[in-house]
Amino acid sequence: MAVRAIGEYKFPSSSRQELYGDDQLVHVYWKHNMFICAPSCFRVPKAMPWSAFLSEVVYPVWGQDPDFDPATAQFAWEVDDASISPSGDQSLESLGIGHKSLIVANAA
Amino acid sequence: MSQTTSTRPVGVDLQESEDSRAVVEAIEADNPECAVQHFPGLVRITSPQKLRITRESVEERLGREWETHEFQLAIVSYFGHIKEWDDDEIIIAWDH
Amino acid sequence: MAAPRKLSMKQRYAALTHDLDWDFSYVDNAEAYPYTTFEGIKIHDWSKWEDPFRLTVDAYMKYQAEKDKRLYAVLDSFAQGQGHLSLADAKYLNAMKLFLQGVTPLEYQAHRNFSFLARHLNGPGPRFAALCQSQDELRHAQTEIHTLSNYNKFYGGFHSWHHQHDRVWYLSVPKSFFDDAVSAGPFEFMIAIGFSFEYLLTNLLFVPFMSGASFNGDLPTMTFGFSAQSDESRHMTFGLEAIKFLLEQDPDNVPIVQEWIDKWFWRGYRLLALVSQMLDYMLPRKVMSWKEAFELYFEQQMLGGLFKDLEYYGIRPPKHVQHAIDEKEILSHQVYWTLYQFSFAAAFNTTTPDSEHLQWLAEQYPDTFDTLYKPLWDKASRMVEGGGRHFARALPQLCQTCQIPMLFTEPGDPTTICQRHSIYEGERFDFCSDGCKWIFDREPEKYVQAWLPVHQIYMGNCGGPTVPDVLAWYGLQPGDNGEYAGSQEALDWAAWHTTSHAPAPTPVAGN
Amino acid sequence: MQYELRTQVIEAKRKTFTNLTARFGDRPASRYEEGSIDIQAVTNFHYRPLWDPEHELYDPTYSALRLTDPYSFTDPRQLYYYPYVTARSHLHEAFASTLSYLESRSLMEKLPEGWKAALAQAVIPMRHYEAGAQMISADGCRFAYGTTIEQCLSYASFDRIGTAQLLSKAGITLDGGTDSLLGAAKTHWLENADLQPLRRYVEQLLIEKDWAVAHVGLDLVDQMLYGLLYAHLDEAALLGGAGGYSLIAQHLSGWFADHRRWVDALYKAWLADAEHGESNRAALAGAVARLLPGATDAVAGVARIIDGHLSVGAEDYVTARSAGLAGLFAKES
Repeated sequence: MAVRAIGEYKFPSSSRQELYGDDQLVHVYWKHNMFICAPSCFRVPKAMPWSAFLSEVVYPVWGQDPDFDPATAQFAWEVDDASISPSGDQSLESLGIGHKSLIVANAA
Repeated sequence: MSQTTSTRPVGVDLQESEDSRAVVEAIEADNPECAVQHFPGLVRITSPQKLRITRESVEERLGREWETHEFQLAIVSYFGHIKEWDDDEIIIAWDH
Repeated sequence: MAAPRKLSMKQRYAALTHDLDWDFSYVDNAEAYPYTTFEGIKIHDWSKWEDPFRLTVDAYMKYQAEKDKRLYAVLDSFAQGQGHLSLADAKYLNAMKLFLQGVTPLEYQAHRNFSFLARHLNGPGPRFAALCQSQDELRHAQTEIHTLSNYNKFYGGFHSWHHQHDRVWYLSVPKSFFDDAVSAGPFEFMIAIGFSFEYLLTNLLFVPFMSGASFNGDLPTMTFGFSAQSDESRHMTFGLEAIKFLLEQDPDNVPIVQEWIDKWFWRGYRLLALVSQMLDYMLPRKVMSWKEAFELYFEQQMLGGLFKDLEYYGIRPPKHVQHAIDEKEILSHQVYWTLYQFSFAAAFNTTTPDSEHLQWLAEQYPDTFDTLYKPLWDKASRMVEGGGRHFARALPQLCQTCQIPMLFTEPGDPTTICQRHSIYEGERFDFCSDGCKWIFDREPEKYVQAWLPVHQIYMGNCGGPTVPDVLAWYGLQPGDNGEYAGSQEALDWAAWHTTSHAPAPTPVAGN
Repeated sequence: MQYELRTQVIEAKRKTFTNLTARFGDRPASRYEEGSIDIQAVTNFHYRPLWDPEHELYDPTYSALRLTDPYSFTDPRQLYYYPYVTARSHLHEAFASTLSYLESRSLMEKLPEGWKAALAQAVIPMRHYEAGAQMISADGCRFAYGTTIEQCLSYASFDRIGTAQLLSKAGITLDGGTDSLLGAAKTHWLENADLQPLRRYVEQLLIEKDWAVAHVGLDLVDQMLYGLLYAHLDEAALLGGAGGYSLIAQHLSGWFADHRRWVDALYKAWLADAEHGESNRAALAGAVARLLPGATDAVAGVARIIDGHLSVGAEDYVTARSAGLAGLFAKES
């Protein structure tokens, strides 16, 4: 359904990807970990390798949970409802992770 | 929740104060089926179907003239529909 | 008052309000009232609008002046007598900080937009009612400011409320709610604010809240709250009158109004998530639980009362109401748990509930609290004992519609976060619930514009890239934010209460 | 209840809210200041209005008349809600006392020849003018930029409907307690040829897009009309034995004197603005040039009715007033 307005009502998204240059926003959710109250939002380069994304971006944040140990952590990953099996050097972009994609971690 | 118009309660919350005490007493007298509950700072009166507030009855208890507009100094909230508000009475009821 | 002798209240009211209006003959009606057709609402006879209060300006002035005289007398004596020392506890004021930052600006917005209605509705009856409400809303904004001004002198978190309303992440929730209503046409605004907010939901905001103020020794807030509520009963009448008027004017209005009820119930309910945690977590002395308040003020009075009445017009309860009912056991816990973790970036403090509080929560929420939430607090407490404190380290994902962090769970599954999304013009937008997704999908052109705090921070629009940059841009002062225990506020409170006699509790009406 | 003296005085940490200390320095603020300055949102609006996508929800470009800092204008009366309703409660109470005095002494019935007709046809119909003025001011309340300005417009809007009601009550009194004279006054408003210029003028102000220009247009009429009805005619009443009317008129001229204080202060602020002063002056002068002929015509019609019943030089008064207003906002004024 189109919006009802007086005159043309068309404005760009205030969160569109182009506003972030070569970066994009991604959302990361550790499923069933209620200690972390909500999924996180990060701004990261599209070309960032998966391993750096985990070790530099995601895991430091999850360290807020005192029971989290990055050394032993094992997760099965999904991106936008599809399973992925990332290897460390793959870029986020090549893994199909786009602007505001949702990455879900299922603890093994 | 399968109540009908005749049993669905309406109600009003009034500020607890000296003046509204007379109003509460008047409402109790005019609405024999009503129930009165006390909360911090508040009095809640509910009644099936309909609630009447009459000027005459309030004046009798207050010992002075009382315009129905003055009810606005006491009322905090209500549920139901204000069916009538004139010089002599205020009626809260459901329409349908 | 010199009421004319020969006219009844009804006739006098008509002569002094409706009869002032006339039909324009020198300008086109459509040009004089440009905003009342585009929403698709059909009005055939504006004179059918009823205003049961039949208030005229003289009576309005008389009673409002009397109400404010009483209120300001209380404010003055409270300030003179250092009344703030007789609060239940300084941490009670966290609820009032949120109120001033979050609610007062909405009162003010209502003031402005009811004035829009007081000019742009075609009928003199609703114009006059809207004009009165516009004045009332300004009153509410100002009495709230004046009530809380005294606390601002002694406590943090109050000092920059309007600045913060435009900027701070959690305040974009109430701000976007009201911006949504004000940017809508006049009829939708009437349903959004006049009906859904003022009639359907206002009791959930005000009544328990003001009883809470009373219970916690906050006499000024209780007084302003009840005093404001006496205006609110007029506003509720406006809302109810508005909906009945629209429904009776034309059957084609019914589906439009139904969609607005569906939208604004959910929008308002999501906003009240902030209230749910105030009731269950922020008030040191509890009045009633969110669940209890929701059952009483919403389920019994609205679903059981009002919606039975509206059935007659073909109106059914709001679309996503069952989801709200199902959430009553979990809502406040999820919200406060989130505020607890993010309060380092808020203009209020949070703290771990003590054992008495945990016990109360377990009693109020026997089916959920001990199994789902107590373990979280136990773990948080262990961190505190170990010298730490559980704070979030990253910005949260936000719902595009309600702008609340994505903290709500799947219906029927309280341990999995609910995720919904839509793709609009190639871009993904995220939602916390079916309700918020449905609202976006109806008017994506509107919601893509949302100023989402997290996205704006990442764009560099909020003072800079680091947390201290953002907090400075928010205008936070040291001690405004973070943990309550050991805060400046807690230390002051303790000091103020050890060196002087503990003041006698302020007597509250009803005891 | 137990009283005890608190021995400890607790030092306040702040004198007022941060925005006010930033603006005025570290001093306590008045309730007017706390309740009026910086209250309106200024940035990060979420959605454009569906009914006007060209503008933000609050937008200084709703008018050609602008202030660099909207809070460089404050209400000289320092009215916020509480003193406002208190003052107006007194006004309405005093007006009601006047009416009961007039009724008890049958002063309306004792008005000299011509007065009752002049009031019924020229003064009482102004309740419709006031109702139109209410709408014009309410528009300003919504669209003005900044709380201090819109707050004045908001009270003005309510005042106008209040005045419409005062005039209506006076009409009821003039008629001995019924509303039939009000009905006749409405017919005059709708049909009397001498009132049509005023009605046309008000209706046209209602479609004026710029709220401030509409308000200036209203003020042009106000300055002539209030002067005519509640000062000039009031003096004539005193001289001509129609003291009953004078008792009524005093309330309206008193209100107008109060109203002028903020209107004049706003003109002054517009003209004095460092950045927009010159363009404001041009916009104001333009508005006066465009609107004054219609405004003069409108009030002259009212004056003709009065002159038809009473010889009080009403039209001459309006001509003189209009000439005085013509130079308003001219450069170097």
